[in-house]
Amino acid sequence: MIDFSFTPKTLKAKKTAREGAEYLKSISRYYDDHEHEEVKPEEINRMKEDSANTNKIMAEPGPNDGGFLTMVVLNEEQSSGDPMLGGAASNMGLGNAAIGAVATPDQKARFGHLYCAMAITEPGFGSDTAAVSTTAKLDTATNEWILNGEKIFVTAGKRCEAVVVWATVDKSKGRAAIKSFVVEKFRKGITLTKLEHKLGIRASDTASILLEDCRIPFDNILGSPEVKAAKGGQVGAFATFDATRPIVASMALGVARAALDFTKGKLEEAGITFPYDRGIHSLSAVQKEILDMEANLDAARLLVWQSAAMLDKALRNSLESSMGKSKAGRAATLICQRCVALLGPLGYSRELLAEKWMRDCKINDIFEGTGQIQMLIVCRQILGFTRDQLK
Amino acid sequence: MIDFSFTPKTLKAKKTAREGAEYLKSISRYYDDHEHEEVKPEEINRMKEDSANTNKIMAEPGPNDGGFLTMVVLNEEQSSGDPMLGGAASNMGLGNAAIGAVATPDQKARFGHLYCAMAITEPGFGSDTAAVSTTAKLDTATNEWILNGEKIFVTAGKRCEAVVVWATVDKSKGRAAIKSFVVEKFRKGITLTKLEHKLGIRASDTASILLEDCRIPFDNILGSPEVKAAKGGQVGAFATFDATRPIVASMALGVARAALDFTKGKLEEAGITFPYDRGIHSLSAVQKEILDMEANLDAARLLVWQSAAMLDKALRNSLESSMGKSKAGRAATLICQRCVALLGPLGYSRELLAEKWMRDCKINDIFEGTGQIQMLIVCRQILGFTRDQLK
Amino acid sequence: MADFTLDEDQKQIQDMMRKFAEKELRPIARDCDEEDKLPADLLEKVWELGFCPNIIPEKYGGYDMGRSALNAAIMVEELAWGDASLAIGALSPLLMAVPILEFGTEEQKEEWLPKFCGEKFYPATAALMERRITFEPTDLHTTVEMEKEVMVLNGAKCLVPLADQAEQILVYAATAKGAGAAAIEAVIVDRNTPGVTIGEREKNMGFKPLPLFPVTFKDVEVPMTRRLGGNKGIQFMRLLNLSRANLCAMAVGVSRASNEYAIKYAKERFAFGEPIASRQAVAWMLGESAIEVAGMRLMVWRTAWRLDRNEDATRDAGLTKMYCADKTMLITDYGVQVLGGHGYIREHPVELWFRNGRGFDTMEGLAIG
Amino acid sequence: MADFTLDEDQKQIQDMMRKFAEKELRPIARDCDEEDKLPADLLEKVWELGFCPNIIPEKYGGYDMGRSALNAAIMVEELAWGDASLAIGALSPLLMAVPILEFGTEEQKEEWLPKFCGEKFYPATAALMERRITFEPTDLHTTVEMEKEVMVLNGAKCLVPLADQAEQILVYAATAKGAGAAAIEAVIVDRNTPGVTIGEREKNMGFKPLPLFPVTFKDVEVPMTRRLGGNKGIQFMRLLNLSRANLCAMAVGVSRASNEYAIKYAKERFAFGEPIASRQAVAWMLGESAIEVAGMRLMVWRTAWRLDRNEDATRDAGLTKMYCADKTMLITDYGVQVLGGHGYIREHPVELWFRNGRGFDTMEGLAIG
Repeated sequence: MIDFSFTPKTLKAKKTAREGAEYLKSISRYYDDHEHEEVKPEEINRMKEDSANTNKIMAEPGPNDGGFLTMVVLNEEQSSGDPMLGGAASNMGLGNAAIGAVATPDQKARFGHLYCAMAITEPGFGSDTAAVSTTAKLDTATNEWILNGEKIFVTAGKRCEAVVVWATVDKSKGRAAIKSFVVEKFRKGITLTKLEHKLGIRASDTASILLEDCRIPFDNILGSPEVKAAKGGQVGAFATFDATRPIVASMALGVARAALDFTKGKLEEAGITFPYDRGIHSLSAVQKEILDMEANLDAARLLVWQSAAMLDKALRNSLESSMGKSKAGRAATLICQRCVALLGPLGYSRELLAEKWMRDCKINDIFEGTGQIQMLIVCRQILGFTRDQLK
Repeated sequence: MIDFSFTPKTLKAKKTAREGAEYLKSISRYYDDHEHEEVKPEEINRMKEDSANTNKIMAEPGPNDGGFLTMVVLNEEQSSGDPMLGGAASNMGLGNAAIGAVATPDQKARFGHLYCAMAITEPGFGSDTAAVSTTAKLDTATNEWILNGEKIFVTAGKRCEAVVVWATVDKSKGRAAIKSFVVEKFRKGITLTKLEHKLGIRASDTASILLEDCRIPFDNILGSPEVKAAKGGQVGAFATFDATRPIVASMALGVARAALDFTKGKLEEAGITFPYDRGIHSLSAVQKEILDMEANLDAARLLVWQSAAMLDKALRNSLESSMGKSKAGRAATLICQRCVALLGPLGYSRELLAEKWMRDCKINDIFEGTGQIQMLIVCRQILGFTRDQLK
Repeated sequence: MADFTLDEDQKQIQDMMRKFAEKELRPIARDCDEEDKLPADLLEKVWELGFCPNIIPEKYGGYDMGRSALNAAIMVEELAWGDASLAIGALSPLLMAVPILEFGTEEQKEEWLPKFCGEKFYPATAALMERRITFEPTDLHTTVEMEKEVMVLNGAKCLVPLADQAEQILVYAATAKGAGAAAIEAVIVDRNTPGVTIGEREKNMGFKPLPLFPVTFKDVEVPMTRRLGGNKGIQFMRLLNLSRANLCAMAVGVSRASNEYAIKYAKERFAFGEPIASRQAVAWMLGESAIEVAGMRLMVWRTAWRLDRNEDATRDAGLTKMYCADKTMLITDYGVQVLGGHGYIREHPVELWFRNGRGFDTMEGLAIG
Repeated sequence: MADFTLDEDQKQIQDMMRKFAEKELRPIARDCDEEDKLPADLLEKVWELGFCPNIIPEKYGGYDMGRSALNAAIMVEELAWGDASLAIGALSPLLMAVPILEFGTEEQKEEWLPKFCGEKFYPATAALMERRITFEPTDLHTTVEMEKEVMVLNGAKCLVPLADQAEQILVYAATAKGAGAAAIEAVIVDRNTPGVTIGEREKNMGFKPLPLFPVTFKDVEVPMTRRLGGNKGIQFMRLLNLSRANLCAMAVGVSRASNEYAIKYAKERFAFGEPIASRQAVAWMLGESAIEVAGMRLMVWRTAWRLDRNEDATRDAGLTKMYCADKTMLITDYGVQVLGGHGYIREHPVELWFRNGRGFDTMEGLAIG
């Protein structure tokens, strides 16, 4: 039954997360200015506390709203403080979302406490995720996988404790042979080779990782090692996208909301109000723009929530998660850009956070599948087209 | 040398054309309500007079701004009255622009006084103009072309005196074999088979035409009968697009300007002004929208003018004419839609013309190459890509 | 607990309305548009679906099946998918019935509600819109004086559905100009009251089958008993929000109709040796439209859900209205664009949805549920 | 007679500036951005191009080669294509020289113009912007009192280029708040005048190499001889329009840089077995950008052309400013988007143009020509 209200527990956790976000906000400029600097231990501790408080609330008795939906709601709050800093403390990387979606109970127990990054992209490809050339070979003698290859753009690749690596077990078999493997950082043969200097999200490192005869136990593969042909749903590692996309989309929502709220606040200081009962002929240009942005963000948020709620109900959400990611990524990007413009000199200044949110937010149009890739997925599904029919 | 001013003659003709446009405006509602009705002879006469006056001005001694540019400027004026009615009187259809661009002096003398329509599309294709299946066979015995095929969406196909028909002289040779032929309406074998009921531009008929063993003299072919491989420029009949696109783009400009001016006028009656020295924080939502639309229309107009001026200098303008058509078609479409919205009940009412302009204007996004086809042409050229590299 | 899925009852009414729209509305939509007609037998067919009696309590002669803005939104999306003009026309009695259910005094309910429970279509309507460029529903120029023993109405309304045949018109008027929503009253006016003039049927770009009329009020005297809500009056914003939710649901229906049709066409139409949908530029228009239809629907549902909980829905309704108006224009424009030249001719329905689509920005108060 | 082509002279200066930008600006742009530095030797190199003396009459020591807003626009598009921050910094002396040429009294011209004709970079600047969200160039809060024998300046400016080293700052101030452009004066202020405080260098998202400072004025007394234009004062709108044309030309340069780079990248980068430019969704971003660059340029040229004819260019300049600000953001956003993840890292210049691109909406009065 249609219900847009959250359980008291979620609302309480959300409030706590929002308070924690204010703390993140207070330190987020520093780590933007100091790219690649380790977060100070006392700050990590404070964040871990906030995170633990939220978890405690969610563990209280009473009904829940579903794990993925809750994660999405809380991640938006956290991201409104800083889209990246929180992850360092909550030990939640994109790899964790993938593990949450497809790992066995045993694997969840082994890896759930690790901060897991996600390694997909390689120097030779970006959006064409089927072009993975990193290999995973099974050494039947030791029952270990041997990984070889190079990964780039690994978000939190330095800070994480393990990396979920996409590799092919059989290059001749295409997408179905691409599997994801949990590679703990202590394994031999995994090396950090480069840290990127980025436009934004500087509080998080973006690393290149080299895998040279890196051996991991057989059980570190996520999902089945079998190479099956696709029938309908996502195959192999690709299924994890359905779980990670709502998460990254919620990051977009959080950053855009921060920018929009900040802009509204500054405008309110200048005496401007935002009436919801008026039409275009009674609004100033700035009022109209703010309301348009609010509506756009609402539409995006509802789509993202829906896609996460479907995951909780174990409904196939490939269409909806791409719709949400595509809409949220673009809407958030544009909202942050407009907020900087509306704020004038205050928007452009590095003394405030609006310009940082604009830089940070742009990543949402790009990573975990660009807006274009999301649209491709949406279009194929509404058309019932194969990859060959719509390239 | 960069100069945005027009010669006194052009300005005088423009003023005359604008006055004529007011007359067109006064009768344009009637022919929207009475689709397929013949324009009354006295109205035709009045329009012909206006047209003659403009021509008289242009024939006066003194410098000119170039034939195509002038045509574009005057067509915008005329279209601001009605995008289609004027053509009936001025005897200027798209076929005339094609003739103007590629015909021999002899052909110009023979066909220049005829009101010429353009017949490209067939039931089997729309944008894929290379798929022309109408054939032209040379009967060497009589030195006549024999045309066979069916054409649809022929603007003014009923009202015109001749049709410029695209046909292939050799299906196996692709685009280079597609030629255009002037088929006068008195020829045997050309039949009007259908008149379309349309969303807008109802003052003009849109006809289907059947060609059954229709014989025309050899000299009715425009351009060379030779089938040459492409080298750089447009081949065969396609070259005429470079001339027709600025013309249809100027129609878009005229309709959008009419809608914008009308909307501004109504807003001014309500006490609203349009200051050009203000930023977003000092403007109302409606003011800002109007100024944005004005800027957008200006950008489009300048692109269209540039593409026409290049034709006059015999510079290759395929890129610029598609840029102008694409930009003007879309900008005009959106402007008319927004004007209807801003006008509220006045915009939606069939007692005024704003809603008609919105319906009329939509054709500019579609005919003579949709916005998508224009963008394809633009992209291929800026990328230096062939048809195969960017489909 | 958050949930974005319909329950079984909702799926059933959705399905029922979809079938009705497919069978009764779609087949006649084009002819009705060309001929500006709203067939009388269609009014009766929709009447038989029981929109009015279903939401009216038994004591007034209804079936008392509960009233829900959300369910109404689900239903009218389907009907508008069939044809928005026909839907608005056939549902116009709700324009009076719903406000009475919301705010009527017991006496008013007893007097009026049984009329909406009969076997035949009961013609009633409401008048909100006024013909000026800067019109705002919260700033009405039609006034009602209430100082005397009778109320006196003055002003001019436009876009009043079925005003020619309505027994009563629920007229929205302000006790003071410029005093906003709080000063707006709703007055039940018999069509034949002296001073009420129904003008000539309006002609509009879209919603052509829908008979819309200008109505003027010159010193129209109405007994105080016709003030909706008695001394308490109404909460105008709630009625406006209910109307916005309902009209936006129709906008979703129109948008979805256009998007579905364009998807089908783009798969079947070939150019350059492939379906045109195989080109990203075409596919993108379809994809963007599909995303927006989904987003609009969730916004409408949330607004309606909030109204059903009796929460203040002004923010949701206001944003949803703005958003749906814009996106509906975009989506129906894309519908025409995907069909190209074929979209421009009146053999395909996309141009009809394009014309109707633009109306949602302008028209307020023409539907409620 | 209408003509949209450059003449030979214009082609030559365009070519010269393009080469200069390619050789002197592009190679150092990234380092200067990372390190927030405007190299002193670059200031001298640009100085040697003679921007100042070329436009100054011989009697004040210049080469008297004529002054043209259009030619300036053609040149700064190229320089900004190289790097906008470096261009703005190096051209900052024009911020004082041009207004003096436009409105200075004979005495003022004699006093100041020779300084701009020396062999070494003469540091001078202007102060227009003020740090508030609702800032409008025609509504300044910095005031100048002119009732006494000296002028008294009060207020706070921001985003003043090279204020730390400028000998003089041309300060724009209003004789009365809220009185619009007509009440705006330009006052030549020595940097070291008591009451003038240069704050700490500002940090901004973009234009990082450009040293920008807040400057406050507290009861700053300036002799009446420093009132630009003497008793006649200035026509502020003309100076603002000249500035808008010049800055928008730079916006065109930045947009073109990003578009060119993205086109090249998209042809070379392969995905799914083809260059990514072979996908319509990617190609469309490039095509739309190319169209807008061409449109923006024509708008800038027309504004500058009108200014050169001494016509009122407020409409053209205002529309061009709004349009270029929006489109520059869009185009530089597309530049990053086309490169995807690679666009997001600071090895490619598109992210730099993206950051600079957003600045054109905010910054007014930072360049003139």
